[in-house]
Amino acid sequence: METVPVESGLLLAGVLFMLGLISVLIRRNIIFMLISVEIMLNAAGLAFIVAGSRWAQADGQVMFIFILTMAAAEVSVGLALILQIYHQLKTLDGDMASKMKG
Amino acid sequence: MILPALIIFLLAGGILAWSAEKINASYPKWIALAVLAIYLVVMGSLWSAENTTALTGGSWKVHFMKPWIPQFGVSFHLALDGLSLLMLLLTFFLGMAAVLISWKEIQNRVGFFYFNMLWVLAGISGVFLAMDLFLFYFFWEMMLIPMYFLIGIWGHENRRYAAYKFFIFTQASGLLMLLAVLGMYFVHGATAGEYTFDYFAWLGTPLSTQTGRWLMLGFLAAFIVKLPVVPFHSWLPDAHAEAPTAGSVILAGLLLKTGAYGLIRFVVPLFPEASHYFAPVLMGLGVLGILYGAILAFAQTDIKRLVAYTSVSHMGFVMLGVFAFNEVAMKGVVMQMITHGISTGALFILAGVLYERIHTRDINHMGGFWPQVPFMGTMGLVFAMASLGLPGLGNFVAEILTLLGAWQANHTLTILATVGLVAATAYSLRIVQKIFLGKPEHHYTLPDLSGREKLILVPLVVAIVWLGLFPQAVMQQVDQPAKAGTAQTQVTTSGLLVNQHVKGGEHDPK
Amino acid sequence: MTRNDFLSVVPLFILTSAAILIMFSIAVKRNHKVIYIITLLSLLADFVYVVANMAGTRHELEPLFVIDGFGVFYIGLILLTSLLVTMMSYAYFEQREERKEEYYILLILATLGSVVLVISKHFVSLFLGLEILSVALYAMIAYLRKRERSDEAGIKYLILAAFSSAFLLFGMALVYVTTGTMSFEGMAQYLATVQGLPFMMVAGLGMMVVGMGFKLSVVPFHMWAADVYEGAPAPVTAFIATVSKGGMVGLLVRFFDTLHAQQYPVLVLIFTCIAITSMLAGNFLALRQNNVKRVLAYSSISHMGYLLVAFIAGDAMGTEAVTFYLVAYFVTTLGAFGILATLSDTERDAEVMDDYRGLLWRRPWTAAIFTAMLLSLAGIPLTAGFVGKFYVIAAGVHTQQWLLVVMLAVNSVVGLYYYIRIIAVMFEQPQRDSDQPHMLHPVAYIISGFTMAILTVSLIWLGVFPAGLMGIIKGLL
Amino acid sequence: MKELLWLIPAWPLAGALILILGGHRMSRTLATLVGAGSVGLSALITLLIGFAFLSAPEPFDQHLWTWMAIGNFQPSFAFHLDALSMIFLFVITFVGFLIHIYSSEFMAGDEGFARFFAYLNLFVCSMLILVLADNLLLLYLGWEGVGLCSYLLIGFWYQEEKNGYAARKAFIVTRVGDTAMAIGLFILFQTFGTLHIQSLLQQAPQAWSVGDQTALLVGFLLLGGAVGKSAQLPLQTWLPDAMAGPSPVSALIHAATMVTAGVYLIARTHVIFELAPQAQLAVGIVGAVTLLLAGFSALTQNDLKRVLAYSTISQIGYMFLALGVGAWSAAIFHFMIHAFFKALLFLGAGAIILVLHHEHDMFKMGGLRHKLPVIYGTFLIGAASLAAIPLVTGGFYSKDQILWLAWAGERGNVLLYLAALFGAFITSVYTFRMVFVTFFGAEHSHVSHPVGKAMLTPLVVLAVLSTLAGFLELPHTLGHVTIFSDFLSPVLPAVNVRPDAESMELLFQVIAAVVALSGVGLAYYLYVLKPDLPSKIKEEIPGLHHLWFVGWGFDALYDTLLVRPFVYIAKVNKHDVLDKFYTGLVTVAEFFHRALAYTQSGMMRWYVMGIVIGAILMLTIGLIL
Repeated sequence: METVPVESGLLLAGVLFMLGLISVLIRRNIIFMLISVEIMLNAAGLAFIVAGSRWAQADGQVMFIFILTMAAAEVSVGLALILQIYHQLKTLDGDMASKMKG
Repeated sequence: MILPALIIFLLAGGILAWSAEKINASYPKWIALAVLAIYLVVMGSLWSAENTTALTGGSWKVHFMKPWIPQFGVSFHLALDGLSLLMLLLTFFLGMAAVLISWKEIQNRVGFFYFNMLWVLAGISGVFLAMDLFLFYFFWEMMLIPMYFLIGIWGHENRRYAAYKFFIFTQASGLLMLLAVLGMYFVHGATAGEYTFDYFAWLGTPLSTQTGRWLMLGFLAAFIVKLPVVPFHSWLPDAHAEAPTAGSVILAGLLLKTGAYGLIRFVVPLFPEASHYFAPVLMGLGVLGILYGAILAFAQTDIKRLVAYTSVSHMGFVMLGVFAFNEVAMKGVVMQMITHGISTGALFILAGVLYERIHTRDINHMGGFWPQVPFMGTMGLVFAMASLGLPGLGNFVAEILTLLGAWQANHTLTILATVGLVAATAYSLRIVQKIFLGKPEHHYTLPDLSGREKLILVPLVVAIVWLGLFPQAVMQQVDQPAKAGTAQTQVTTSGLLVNQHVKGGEHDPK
Repeated sequence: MTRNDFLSVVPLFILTSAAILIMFSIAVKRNHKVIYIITLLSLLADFVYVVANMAGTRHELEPLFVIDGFGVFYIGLILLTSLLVTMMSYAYFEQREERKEEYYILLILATLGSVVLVISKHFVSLFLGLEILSVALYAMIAYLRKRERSDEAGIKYLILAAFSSAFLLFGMALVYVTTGTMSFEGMAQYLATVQGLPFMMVAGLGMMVVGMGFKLSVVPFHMWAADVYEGAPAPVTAFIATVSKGGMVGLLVRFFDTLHAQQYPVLVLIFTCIAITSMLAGNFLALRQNNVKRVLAYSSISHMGYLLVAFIAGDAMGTEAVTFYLVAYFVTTLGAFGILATLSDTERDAEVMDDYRGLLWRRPWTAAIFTAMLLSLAGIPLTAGFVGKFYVIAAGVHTQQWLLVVMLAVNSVVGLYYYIRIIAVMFEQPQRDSDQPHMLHPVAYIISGFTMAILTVSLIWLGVFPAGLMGIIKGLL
Repeated sequence: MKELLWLIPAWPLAGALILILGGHRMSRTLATLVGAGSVGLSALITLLIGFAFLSAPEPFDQHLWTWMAIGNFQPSFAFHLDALSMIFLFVITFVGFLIHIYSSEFMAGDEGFARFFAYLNLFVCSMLILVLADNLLLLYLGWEGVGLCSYLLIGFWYQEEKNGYAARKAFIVTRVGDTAMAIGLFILFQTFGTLHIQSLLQQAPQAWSVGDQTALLVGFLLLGGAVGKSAQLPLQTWLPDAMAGPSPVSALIHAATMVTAGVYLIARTHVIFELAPQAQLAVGIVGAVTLLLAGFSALTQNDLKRVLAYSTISQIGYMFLALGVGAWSAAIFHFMIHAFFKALLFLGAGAIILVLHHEHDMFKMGGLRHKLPVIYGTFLIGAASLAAIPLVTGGFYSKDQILWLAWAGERGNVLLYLAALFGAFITSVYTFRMVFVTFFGAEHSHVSHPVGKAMLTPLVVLAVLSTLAGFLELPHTLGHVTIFSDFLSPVLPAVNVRPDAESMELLFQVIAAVVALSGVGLAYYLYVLKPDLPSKIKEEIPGLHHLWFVGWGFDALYDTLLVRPFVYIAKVNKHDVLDKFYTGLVTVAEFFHRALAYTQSGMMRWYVMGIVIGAILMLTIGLIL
C-alpha cells in the first residue's frame, strides 16, 4: 500500500493550522473564533496522525482521540460562556469584550 | 551572647513599644529610651574589654557564631572590635537623642513610630556587627523598611516622594552589592573549596584583576550611594529634608555611617588591589562631593536641605580618607564618622526644634532670633563651627587627619578638598547669620530651649568638644594591637592598617 | 498494574474520588459547609498520604508518569496550595454565589490537572494534565457569572488557552515526527544521537514553548494575565497565580532538564529573551497601574521572568532555586490574594487603590500582613521573597548569567516602586471612614484569619530560617 | 614658677566659660570682675613667669596631654615658652587686660555685656594658645580660635546686616589664607612626619639646603596663612570692614594682637624662610607693597576707624618688610610698639566715637582737643608714635630700625627701603591729617558726656608704654641699647648689617626723621592752614581718589572674580542639576509604562496577535541560529 509522504501530510496540517490561526485573527464573532481554534486543534491532531503513521505507531491516533475529546469539552464550556456573554453584551463581537484593559 | 541579645532585644523592644501604646500612649517612648540607655551602658562597659582569642588579626573584643543556613555556608556571625564599638556607641547615643527629640513632636501612631525607630537601630547595629556577608546584606536591607516608614508616615509635606527616592536608591545599590557578594561567594568557594559567606574566610582570597575590580564595584555601589558620593547623592537632601527630626538624625548620624563603615570594613580589606586601582577616581569623587555639596548647601533656603547638603560635603572626606590608604587618614575617617554624626545630628535637632516653634524650615523666614533664644543660638553656633571644622571641636580632628593623610596620596585632590573648608565656612556662617543674627523681622513667639531639649543638646556639645580636645581616647579604640601578626593579617583585618608597599613613593610636591 | 503502580497513583485517585463524591453530595443536598469540609479533608488526606508514603521513593509508571522526589515535592506543594486556596474560598463564595458547591469540584479537578502535569514524563500525560487544568479553570474564572468581568475573563482565557494549546499540540506533533517517541526520555536519547537540534525539533519545541509560556504568562504570551486576574474571583486568581503556574513550572523543569535543554544555545537564547522581556514588561506595566489585581498580575509576569533566570541556570542549584522561589512566591501570592479576598465585598473585589487607603490605621493587622506580602514580592529581607530572590540570583551568578542577574537587579528596583506605592497608600490618612462590611459568621473570619496567620508565619519563617526548606528541597531533588 | 604656664590661657578660658554659661544671670560688676579679672590674673602670672624667665632664660616646655597619637605623629596640648612667646604673652595679657578694663566702661550700656566679655576672654585664651603652642597643629587651633572670636566680635552688634557681612567676610577671607597654611602643614608633615615646631626647626636645615623647592613651597604657603591673618596683600580686604566691631575689639584684635599672628608665624618658622630666600623676599615685597597701598588708602578715608585700619595694614606691612629682610627682632619690636600705640589710638578713637553718639566721620568732629584733653593728649602721643616722630616716640625707634635694616641688612634692598621710606612719609601725613581734622579746627559736633576713669586709665598707660618701650632698643648712634634684641637672640638670629653700610646709619636716621616731620608739616599745611585745598585736590584726581578710597578696588575685584560666580553657580544650581538625571529616568520609565499599557488593549484578537508575533519571533530566532 502506498503511503502519503510525511512532508505532504505535515504540510497539509500546517496549512490547516495557518488557516485556523488566520481566521482567529480576522474573525470578530466569538463563535467563529472558537471554531477557528477547533480547526487549529484538529490540524494538530492531523499532524499527530501523520507522525504516528511515520513511525508506524498507534500513539498518534491515540493522541488524536484525546484531542477530539478535549476539544469537545472545551467547546461545551466555551459555548456556555458565549451564552453568558451574549446575555450580558447582547452581541457576539469579541472586540466588545474589552472592558478590562490598561 | 551579648551581641545577638543586643539585636534581639532591640527588635523585641520595638514590638513591646508598639504593643504598649494600647496601655498608655506615653509608654512607647519610655520603653525606647530605656532600651537604648541600657545598651549605651552595656556597650560602654565593653570599652576596655579584653580581646578575644577566638579571632586572629585585629582586636576583636566579642564574638558570636551560630550556623544559620548551612546549605549556603551562612552563619549568624557577629563580632565586635573597636570600630564596631565606636559605631554602636554612636548609634545608641544618637538613638537616645532621636527618642528625646521625638518626645513631643510625634503625636500620632506613637507606638508604631518607636517600633520603627528601634527596628532601624537594630538593623544598623546588625550592620556594624555582622561578619557574615549574607547576614550583613540582610541587616543592610532590613534597616531600610522602618526608615521608609519613618519618612513616609511622619515626614513633612513631600514625604512620599522622599521616601520612594530613599528606598529605591538604596535598594538599587544594595542589589548590586548582593550580586557582588554572590560573585565573591562563588569565586571564594571555587578557590578555597569551601562555600561560605564568612568575612574572615574571605579575607585574602586571591582574585584575578578583572574579577576583583568588578566585585569591588558591586560593593562600592551600595556604599557610595549610602555615603553618599556625588553624583549618587540626590536621594539624600529629599530624604533628610522630609523626614521627621528623629529620622533626619538617624539618617545623617547613622545611616550614612554604614556606608563609610562598609568601605572600611569590606571594600578595602577584601579588594586591596582593586581599591588601589580605583583610589584616584574615588578620591576624586570624594573631593567632588566636598565641593559640590558645599556649593549646593550654600544655595539652599530650606534649613534641613542645607544641612543635608553639608552631609554630602562632609562625607566626601570619608572617600578621600579611606582611599588614601594610610593610618592617619583612616583614623581621620573614623573620627569623621563619629563627629559628623554628632554635629549634623545636632544641627537637624536644632532645625527640628525651630520647626516646632515657627513651623517653617525656610531660613528666609527666620533671622534675629538670638535675643529670644540665646541658648539655642549658642548651640547653633557651636555646631555651625563644628561643621566648618573649627579646631577644638571634633570635626577638626577628623578633617585635618584626613587631609594630612590624603596629602600623602594625592596632592591636587587634597588641595581641592582643603579649599572645601573655605566653602564650608561660607555655608556654616550663613546658617548662623540667617537664623540667629540680623534684624528680627518676623515675629514669632519663640521660647528658648526647654529642659528636655537642653538634655539632648548639651551632651552633644560636650561630646563634640570632648572629641575635639581628647580624640585620642576614641582613636585608640581603632588602634591595631601593637604586636599584630604578619603583614598580611594587618592588611586584611579592618583596613585601618593598610599595606604601604603598593603606593608609597611620589612624595615630591611640585 | 502492579501494587506499586497503584500506590503511586493513589494521590490522583483521592482527588478524582473527592470530585465524584462531591458531585454525589450535591445531588443529594447542596450544603456548602459539608462540601467545603470534604474538599479540605480530601486535600489534606492526599497531602498526608504523599508526605507519609511517597517521599524518598522513585517509581516510574510506564509510560506516563514518574514519581520521584521532585514530583513528590511539587505534588505536596500543589496540594497544600490548593488547601489554602480552599480555605480562603469559603468566606468569599459564601457571600456571593448561590450555587457555590460546584466550585469545589472544579478546584479539585484543576488541582488534579496540575498534579498530573508535574509527574508526567510523556506527551500524553502532559496534554491530559494541561487540559484537565485548563478546562476546569475556564469554568472557575467565569464562576461568578453575574459579573460581566468574570465572563469576559473566562472567554478570553478560553479562547487564548485553546489557541495556545493548539500551538503546544502542533509543536508536540512536530517533535514526535522528528523523534518518533512521545516520552521525554526517548527524546533525550534521540537527541543524544544527533548533533545539535534538528530544524523540526526547534520548530516543535518553539511551538511548545508558546503553549507553556502561555500558562506561565511570560512575555509575549502574557497579555491575558491582567484581564483574567482582574476578572476572576480573588481565590481563583490566587489559584491561577499559584497552582496553575506551579504545575507548568514543574513540567517545564522536568521536560527541559530531561532534554538537557541548557546545552542548546538557541533554547537558552529564547528563554533569556523571554525572561528579560518578561521582567521588563511586567514591571513597567505595573509601574503606575492603579488596580491592585492588575498590579499583582503584572508583578507575576515579572516574577516568572525572575524564575526563568534560575531555570536557565539549569544545574542542580538552578532547580533548587526554582523550587524554593516557587514556594516563596506561592506563600506570598496566596497571602496577597487572601488579603484581597478578605477586603472584597459582594459587589466587587477590593482592587482599586482607594480600597487600601489608610488601611494601616483602619485594620492594622490586615495592612501589616499585606505589607509583609508586598515586601516579600519586592524581595526585602525577613521575608521568604528575599531568600527566594537571593537563591535565584545565586543560581544565576553561579552559572555566570551576568546579563540576566543584572537585569534582575535592575528590575527589582523598578518593581520596588509599585510595591511601596501600595504600601504608601495604606499608611496615608484615610479620606473617609469607610463603612464596615456586613458581618458573616465569625467562623468564616476565623478560618480566613487562620489562613492568613499560617501564610504570614511561613513567610517570615522562610525569610529568617530558610535552612529547613532548603534542606527538604535538597533532600528530595 | 614656670609650671604655672598653663594657667595663663586657662584663666581667660575659665572666664569665658563662666560668662557663657552664667553670664546672662550676672550683674555687670560681676561680669566685669570675671572678664577683666581673669585676664588680669593671666597678666599677673605672665609677669611672674616673666621674672622667672629673665632670671633663667632657657626655653620651657609644658606637656599637658597628648592630643592625638598615630604612630610617631603625636601632636599634644603642650606649650613652649621662649623669648618670642614671652614677648607675645606680655603684650597679649597686658594690652588685653587694659582693653578689658576699658571695655567695662565702653560697653556698659550694651545688652550683650557678658557676651562681649565672654568672647573677649575666649579670644585672649585662643591667642595665648596660638603663641604658646609647641606644635603647628595646636598653633592652628589658636589660629582658628582667634578667627572665630574675631568673627563673633566683628559681628557683635548682630542686628545690623552689614556687621554680619563684615564678620563673615573676615572669617572667610582669613580662612582662604588658612587653607594655604594647612597645605603647608601637610607638606611639613609629609616631609618630617611631625608638626612639633622645635623639631621642625631643627630638622629643616638638615633636610633642605638653602633654596630647596619644598622649603620654598612651604615658605610660600605659610606666607599665605600669614597674609590672611595679618591682612596683607592680597587678603587685606577684610580688615577695614572689620571695623564694624566695637572699638575695644578693633584695638585688641584688629590692631594689637590677632592681626600680628602672621608676623608671629613667620618669625616662629624663620628657619624655613631662611632656607627659602625667595619666599622670604616675597614676604618683604608683600610687606612693602601692602604698606604703600594701605597708606594711600588711609589718606583718603573719612571714617576715623578706617584710617586706623588701613594704618594697621600698613604698619603690619612694615613688620613683614622687616621679616622679609631678616630683621626678625626688629619686626617683633615694631609689633610690640605698634601694639601699644595702635591700641591706644583705637581706644582713643573709640572713646571719641562713643561720646559723639557713634559718629565715625572725622570730618564731622573737629576741635575736640579742648573738650577731650586727656584723649587728645594720649591720642597725640599715639599718633606721634605712629608717625615716628623722632627721638621721643617708641614708633620712631622701631620703625627706624626697620628702615635702616631694609637698606643695610644683608638681605636688604634699595627698592624695599625706598618703599618703606615713602610709606613713612605717607604714614605721618595720614596720621596727622587724622589728628588735625579730629582735634583742630571748628567743632562740628557735640560731646555728650565725659569719659570715665576706666577708659582713660588704659589710654594713659598705653601712652606711657608706647613712648617708653621704644627705649628698650636704641640704635648705635643713639645710645646703642639692645635689651630687646638680646632678649630675643636665643630664638631669632640677629641680622648682619652690610659692613659698607655701617657708617651711614646716622644719615639714614636723619632722612627718616626729616621724612616723618615733613609729613606732619604737609598735613598741617593741608588740613590746618589750607583746609580747602584737599577737596580741590580730590576733585582734580577723582578717579585716583576713589581708587584709594575703596582700597584699590580689591573688594570689587574679588567680588567679580570669586564671590559673584560662586553665588551665581550656587543660585543656578540650587535644585541640583544632577538630580535631573534621575528625574529623567523616571520620565523614561513612565513613558515605557504608558507605551506598554497601550498594548494591553483588552481586545482578544490583539492578544492572539501578540502570541502569534511572539511565536514568529521565536521561530525566527530558532531558524537563524
